[in-house]
Amino acid sequence: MNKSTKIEMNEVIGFGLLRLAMVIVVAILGVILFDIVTKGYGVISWEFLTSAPRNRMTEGGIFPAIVGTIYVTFITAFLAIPIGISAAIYLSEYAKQGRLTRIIRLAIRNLSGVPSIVYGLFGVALFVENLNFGYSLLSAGMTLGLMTLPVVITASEEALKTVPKSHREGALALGATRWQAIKGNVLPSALPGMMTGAILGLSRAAGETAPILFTGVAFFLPFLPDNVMSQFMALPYHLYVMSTQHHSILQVRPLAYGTALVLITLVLTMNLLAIIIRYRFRKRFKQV
Amino acid sequence: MKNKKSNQAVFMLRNRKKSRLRESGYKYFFLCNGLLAIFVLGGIFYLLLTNAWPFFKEISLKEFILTKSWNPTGWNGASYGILSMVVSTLMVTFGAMLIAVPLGIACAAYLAEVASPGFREVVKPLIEILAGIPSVVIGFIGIVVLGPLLARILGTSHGLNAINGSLLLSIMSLPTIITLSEDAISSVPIEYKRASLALGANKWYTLIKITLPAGLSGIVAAVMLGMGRAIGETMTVLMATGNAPAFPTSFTDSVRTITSSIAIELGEVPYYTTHFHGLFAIGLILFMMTFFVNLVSDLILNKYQEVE
Amino acid sequence: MKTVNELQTKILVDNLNFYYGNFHALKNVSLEIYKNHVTALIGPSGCGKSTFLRTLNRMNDLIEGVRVEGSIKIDDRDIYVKDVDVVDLRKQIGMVFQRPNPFPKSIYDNIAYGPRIHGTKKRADLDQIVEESLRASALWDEVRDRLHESAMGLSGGQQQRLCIARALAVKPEILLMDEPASALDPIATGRIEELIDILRENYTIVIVTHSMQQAARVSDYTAFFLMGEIIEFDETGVIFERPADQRTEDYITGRFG
Amino acid sequence: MKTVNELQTKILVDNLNFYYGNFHALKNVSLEIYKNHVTALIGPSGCGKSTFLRTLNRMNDLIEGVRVEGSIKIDDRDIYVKDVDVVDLRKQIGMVFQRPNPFPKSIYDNIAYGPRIHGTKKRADLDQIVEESLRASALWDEVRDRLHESAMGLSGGQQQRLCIARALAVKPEILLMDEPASALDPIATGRIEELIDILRENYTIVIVTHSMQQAARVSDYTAFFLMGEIIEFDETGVIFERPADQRTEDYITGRFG
Amino acid sequence: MENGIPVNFAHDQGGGSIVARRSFDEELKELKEDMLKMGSYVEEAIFKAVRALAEQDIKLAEEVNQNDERIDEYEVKIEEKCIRLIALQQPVAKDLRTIGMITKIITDLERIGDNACNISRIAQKIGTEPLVKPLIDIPRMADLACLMVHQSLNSFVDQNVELARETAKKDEEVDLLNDQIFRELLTFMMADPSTINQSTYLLFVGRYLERIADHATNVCERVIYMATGKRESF
Amino acid sequence: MENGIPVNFAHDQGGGSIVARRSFDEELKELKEDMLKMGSYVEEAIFKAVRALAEQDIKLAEEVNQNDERIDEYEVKIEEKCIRLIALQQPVAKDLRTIGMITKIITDLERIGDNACNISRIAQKIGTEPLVKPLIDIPRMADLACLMVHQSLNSFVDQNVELARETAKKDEEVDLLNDQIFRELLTFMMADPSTINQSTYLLFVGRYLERIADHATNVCERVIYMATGKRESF
Amino acid sequence: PKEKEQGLSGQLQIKGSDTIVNLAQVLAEKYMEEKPKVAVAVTGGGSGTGIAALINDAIDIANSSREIKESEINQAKERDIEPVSFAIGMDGISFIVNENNPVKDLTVEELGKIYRGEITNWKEIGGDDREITLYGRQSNSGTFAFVQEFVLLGDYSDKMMRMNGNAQIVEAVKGDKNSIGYVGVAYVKDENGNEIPGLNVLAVSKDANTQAYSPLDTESVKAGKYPVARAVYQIIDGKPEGIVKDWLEFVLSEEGQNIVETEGFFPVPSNLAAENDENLK
Ligand SMILES: Nc1ncnc2c1ncn2[C@@H]1O[C@H](COP(=O)(O)OP(=O)(O)OP(=O)(O)O)[C@@H](O)[C@H]1O
Ligand SMILES: Nc1ncnc2c1ncn2[C@@H]1O[C@H](COP(=O)(O)OP(=O)(O)OP(=O)(O)O)[C@@H](O)[C@H]1O
Ligand SMILES: [Mg+2]
Ligand SMILES: [Mg+2]
Ligand SMILES: O=P([O-])([O-])[O-]
Repeated sequence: MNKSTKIEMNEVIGFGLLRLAMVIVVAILGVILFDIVTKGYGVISWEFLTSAPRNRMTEGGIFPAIVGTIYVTFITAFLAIPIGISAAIYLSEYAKQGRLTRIIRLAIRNLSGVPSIVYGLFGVALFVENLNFGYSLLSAGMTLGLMTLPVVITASEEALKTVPKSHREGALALGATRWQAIKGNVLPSALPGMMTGAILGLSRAAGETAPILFTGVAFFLPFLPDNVMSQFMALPYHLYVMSTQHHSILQVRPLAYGTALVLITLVLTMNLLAIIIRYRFRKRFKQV
Repeated sequence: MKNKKSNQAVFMLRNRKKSRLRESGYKYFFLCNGLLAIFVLGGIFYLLLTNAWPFFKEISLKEFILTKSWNPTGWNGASYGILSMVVSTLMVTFGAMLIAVPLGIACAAYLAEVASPGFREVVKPLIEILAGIPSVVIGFIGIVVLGPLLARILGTSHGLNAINGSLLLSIMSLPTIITLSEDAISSVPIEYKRASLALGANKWYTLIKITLPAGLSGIVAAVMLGMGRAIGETMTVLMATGNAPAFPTSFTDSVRTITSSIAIELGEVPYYTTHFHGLFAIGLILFMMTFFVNLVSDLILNKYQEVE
Repeated sequence: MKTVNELQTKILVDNLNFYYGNFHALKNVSLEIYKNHVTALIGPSGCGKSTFLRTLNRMNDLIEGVRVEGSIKIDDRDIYVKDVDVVDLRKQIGMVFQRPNPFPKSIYDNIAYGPRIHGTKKRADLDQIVEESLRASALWDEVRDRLHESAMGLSGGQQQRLCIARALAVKPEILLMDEPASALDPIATGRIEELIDILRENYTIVIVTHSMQQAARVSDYTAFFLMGEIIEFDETGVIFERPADQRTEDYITGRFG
Repeated sequence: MKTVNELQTKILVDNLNFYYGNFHALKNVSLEIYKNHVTALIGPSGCGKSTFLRTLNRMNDLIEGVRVEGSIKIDDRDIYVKDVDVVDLRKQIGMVFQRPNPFPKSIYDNIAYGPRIHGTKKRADLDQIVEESLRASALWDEVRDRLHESAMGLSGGQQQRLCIARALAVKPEILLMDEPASALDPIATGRIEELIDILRENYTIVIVTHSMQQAARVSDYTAFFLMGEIIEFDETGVIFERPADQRTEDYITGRFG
Repeated sequence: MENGIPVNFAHDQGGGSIVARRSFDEELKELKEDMLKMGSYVEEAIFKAVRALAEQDIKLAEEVNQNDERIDEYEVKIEEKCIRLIALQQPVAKDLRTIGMITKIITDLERIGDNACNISRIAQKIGTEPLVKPLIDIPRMADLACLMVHQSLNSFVDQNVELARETAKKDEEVDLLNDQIFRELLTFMMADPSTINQSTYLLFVGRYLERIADHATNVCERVIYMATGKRESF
Repeated sequence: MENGIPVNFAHDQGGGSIVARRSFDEELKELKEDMLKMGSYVEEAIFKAVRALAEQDIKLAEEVNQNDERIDEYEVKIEEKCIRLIALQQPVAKDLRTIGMITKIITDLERIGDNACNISRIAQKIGTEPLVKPLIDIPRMADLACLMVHQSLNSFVDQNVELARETAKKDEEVDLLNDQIFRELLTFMMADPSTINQSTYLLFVGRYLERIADHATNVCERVIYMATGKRESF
Repeated sequence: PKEKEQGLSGQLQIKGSDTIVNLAQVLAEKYMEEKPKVAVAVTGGGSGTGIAALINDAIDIANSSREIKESEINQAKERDIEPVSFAIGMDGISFIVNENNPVKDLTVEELGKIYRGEITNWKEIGGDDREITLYGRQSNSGTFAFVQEFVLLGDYSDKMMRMNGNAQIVEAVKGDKNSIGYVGVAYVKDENGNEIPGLNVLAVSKDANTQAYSPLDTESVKAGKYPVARAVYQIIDGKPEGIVKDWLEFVLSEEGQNIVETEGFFPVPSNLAAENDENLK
């Protein structure tokens, strides 16, 4: 009996520690969100969201930054999603076990681990310089696109993998060609999963600063970018500027908080969307 | 019957070259997209290397690696040594891991083993939210909240130092560690746990002796990936570590990591100067460091999947 | 077991060798499969039953590094010569898998899938095919009122019959079944077996099974595989009661190894 | 089937009711389980067999929102009163699961796990327990030379016997088995059944099975569950050949539903 | 049909779903039918054998002999079917008892057939040699035995315990008749030793018929046991 | 042992692993043993019945009658075991044939037992009434029949086709003896009608012994069929 | 004719000095009010960044808080870029300490020693016994370069924290009792030209023998008495034309120079103004 009470004690203490860890993490998140929301909330207004910064950026809003972020995310999406999904289809549906496939996979996994600043370097070297896109939406979007690519590929492949092999075999055994089997039986089931991954990747891209730092983002633009070769403002960079470089940081700190709130709202909305899609997707598969 | 005969073995008679051609067309299209990944990685490596090459023609590798100070605008001539920033990077990362690993694994274990399904359903998305918070925001918090707080706690005059960086990086890498470890722990077959419980072991014992060891390789891989993320993180450290290029001697020192050095200096350099190429050289070092970490975690994960 | 006056050879396998890379999975397999009969393939796990089955509709083509030697003739035509259209071949040879694998579509769409990819577009035609196939697989009455509900909502046994219906919908002449009932409970298994009994009148059926009892219940002929070779091929009754080869005897009486 | 002169009651279940939340999973179940006999639980899927089995070692405690009413007495002691030590209870009652679930450790460590957590630390003692358990589960000769290799390298049947050995290592009096052979091939199943036959001499065994044949092969007594109730409990021979209840008859003859 | 899915719709006509174990039930039914068929052959054999004896119809007797082979074959066939069915379908409970019963009943039937055959052999042995007396009791016994065989099988098929009891009770009557025949023939033999040969034969006939009735009684007893679980002795 | 794992090590002594289907093989062996036991009872019954007849030992005859029940029970028991074994273990091929054979052999044995019993009943009926002649051929026949029964079973157990053939051939001998007895008794009866009663009984005895030999022959034929797949007729 | 009224249209990319990024932005806001069809993009990053971008031909105008270096001119020429500098105002680099720091003035030499890391404690220069924390800018900063060139004459201590902008230094110094930092004068003044609370702006003297002046003292700066004053520039490629010219004219106009002054800087001194006029033609 003694012994078993001892065992119980270690259970109580151990689980207590685990619970504590959980509390800490949730608290961290809570503190961050609380801080940003409470301090940023007051700033948010229609004007803040829809007008350009004024008066040394101490007044006005962050409209160009919001739009810039959305634009650059779109370019990212245009690059990363089709290529990412196609590559995932190759890997999951066509690739044969072999050195090439192994190398591709290795490349993808390593790409996803490459630091964002290195993508920035790469973007400078490739898009800004070699391809002469200059400081532009295009350079920044492409850089982010490449950074997002491995996320989209991995998530899409994961989604493709959840489609049972039997769906493919079933179709092939009925005399479907491979593409017919993929198009008709694999993609529809995998699409929500792919979307989830893509959105998560994009949300990460939308929040990134380092890769756009040298590829196209501007400190202050009173106008919206009108083509892909324009510079642009972006929320994360704006926040960076507002919190480190502005003339009077304290004065614009509320605006910085407001920007942070808008940024995380944007990013978290995308996350939430992804989570919802995934949830419904899972539920559908659970029925199976 | 005759009719039937003529129907037989139709597969012989038709020869759908066209459709076959189309099929292989699809295949090669997708292949090209797959190959792109190699090109991008290769491209990154290639561009880093070619842009770093002129630098190495001027600065010897030995000098590059063993010199402490990185001062391209030095009064008495430039010095290009990455030792301080590499050590700073490792220090901040190590500090981050020191916090994030126990915390992350504990949370993962809690989520996987203790938490009620309802709690889990709520908290897992929350963790993903944490992962989704952009690094500038974390850096911002580091400046405005954590820095002053640390200064007060540590009694130092300011809070922009390695500890701040470590704490923020641990927050950045926690979601990775938690989610992946949780996956690893959850994917330990429930049968193991049942068996242990049925043998009269309590839940704690089961967790420590059965579940965690069984999920170990997944957890290690999760930690490695979290570490990769910490090493490569830019904005947070740029904003919150103080950026003093001195060789760090303690956690309360301000430090400048590889990533912040690149982020700071890339903007200022005229292109195609030694300094410019030098930045690519440290980019290359960073790339290789993360590449190594990722490779290791990859190997672990692969092995782990094999066992499964 | 039916005694049949006239046996027509539907599939003629001659000296077939199959390799997975260096692994010699089928060794000199020769076999005749008779039209409108059920041929069972039995043998211990890993002996090559599934491999053999998949050589018949060239599903093995999908695996890398495999090699086929020898010939398989269906209706006297070799299916391994160069210009065979595999897609058409597979159309002619239906396949049913171990686990029921309906597509996550409606019951109707599951069955219409095959005809659609092969060019049947008209709704009326499809309707007819769907009904016929479901009737043929003895599922019509159970699902007639829910054709447009998801096939995933069916029970395991119903799903398997749906898969059979799906195979029938492209009007094959041969049905290959790889342990079609192994994932099912005894009652559902019974229904599948009855269905096979009905289908044998119009189709040539090859079925892999792990159970000699099942082979005996449903098949006319049985081939016993061991380590990639056919050890014995005979009428099922003979294999069941007085197999000629001691290894067959040992295997079916459970004294193997 | 052995006719036994004197039946000793090992487990006495009296008017047991079990709820998963609002779902009434076991309804007024009363049953005696006799010492050194094998009692089989049969019944259609979802009828509550596993639930019942898990009430016996309180594994259900791990599920949230469950409720137990009634009493279960093992050796005349109620296991559902407050101060029962669940750990000791589970030690006394070994459990074997449907799928073989050895820990991903060595064979030796698998078996030593239970004794270790219960305080046996000395190597010599552990060695002895490991050998005894492996002998008892008829696995010793097959694994004696590879005790320190991973248990995952064993075949399915061997793994299941290892799980039995693992359960035996903590010296239980009762063995609960939830479909212990359903994941195994017929030959491995046969061995498990033989093992049960040997173990019945020293243990009280309760086994869940889906197959009336298996129940008849291994058990002395059989309880037939239906929708959470015990419809019939009797000697296995009686249930097998002349069940009293029409529902039992319908179920075991496969005419259920 | 050329374009349609070739299929046998027979089982579909009921409109309902296939019932579970359809094929097993069908095979069981077939088995019972075989048994009834065998029963009818056996009845026919008794009837014909006794007629051959009474009408001194050697050809008919010959026919009975030949038909006995058919009965034997039937027994073998049914028994094999039973074993096969048990081995393949693993029947339990009532199904198993039914098949077990059938294996026993056919043994009885076969023995009845043997006895009929024995009678017909005697008819052959007696040949056209004039009968010591016109046969009255023996045909009566034969009719009774036939009836018993028939009814016992019906009681099995219909699971009719009452009928089985009733039938079994007839055995006494048969026994009485046999005793009567025995005594009568003994008297004959004593009175006229030249009839001994034939009388002995007839004695055997009585004995055979009595055995037939015994076997029918066996069947009845089994039916009763199967239905009630109790062994009643008649 | 108090501290050890309670276990029966018996099966472990071989040192090897358990062979597959050990329990089935054991049950099959048990079944064969039961059958041999039944055979030995049957032999005993024949032997005793004939002795009771020859020595006019009514008590012995009574014993045979009583033992017949035991034989009948044995038959029921073995048959049930067979069916059970088939239903539970789903034997195929040789195992199935063996069990099928056993179900048939025990039928033969039971009928042999019945015949022995019939003989003992006759012994009872004759009682102490002096025998018309000392019995010589009948015991000889009985010995022969006994031997045949014994050998037929052995031939089955050992799967010895030669023995089976040899045994089956003895049937002729028995038949000859029976004919001889028949003729002899007929002569007796004709010569002295007062012996008719007893002679008739003895006639039946001959007939019964002949049947016994027939059944033994049946067994042999089956052994041969099982081993060779060919039906030989003796 | 309408077009003429509305004036020019097009884009102007300005990048560089963090010190004057806010000034440039205000100028741009005002300019765009007058020329609504012109879009002016302003980006900070530091003088070096701006000049680099100009050299890389990525922008129209580089802001710089220092003179363009010889080496940069050479690099530019290699790429067919002809840098032309316009001084658009004066800045007094302000050395700041926490408000609680008793130290009020320092010589240039002392500042040099502090920033070279040779003086590490405030007590060495008459303050409390506290270790000095150094705040400075990053190497892309013109201020960084200017201070190095005119104050340090050597390397910065590697203990100096390289902050990302002037404002960040201001914030840091406010919160750090041990600190010293340097920023453009505009960053230590509020709208009304008063010293912002929380910090002390040090008066700086040329050497121990001369008087120390505060950069807040407009007159002395204008008079060239403040030792660490400098001009701030906008640098363009080649002769000014079109929008660039129009922009520069606006900046150097009275209106422009007023803005320069309200933003905390000082107007262009006359000697430099003449140079500007020269270049504008
Ligand atoms: N894709 C493959 N690559 C290499 N070897 C394979 C592959 N598929 C099967 N094999 C091997 O070929 C042999 C035959 O496999 P196959 O699947 O045909 O066996 P099987 O008789 O169907 O067994 P089971 O009853 O377990 O399904 C096995 O030894 C297997 O390991
Ligand atoms: N954790 C649970 N929560 C709610 N309901 C449950 C839970 N576990 C089981 N049930 C329900 O209780 C009933 C009995 O389940 P149980 O697992 O005991 O059935 P079973 O007889 O073992 O079935 P099977 O043969 O499929 O294993 C089922 O209706 C099941 O859905
Ligand atoms: Mg297979
Ligand atoms: Mg269960
Ligand atoms: O930002 P700077 O003015 O110091 O270049």
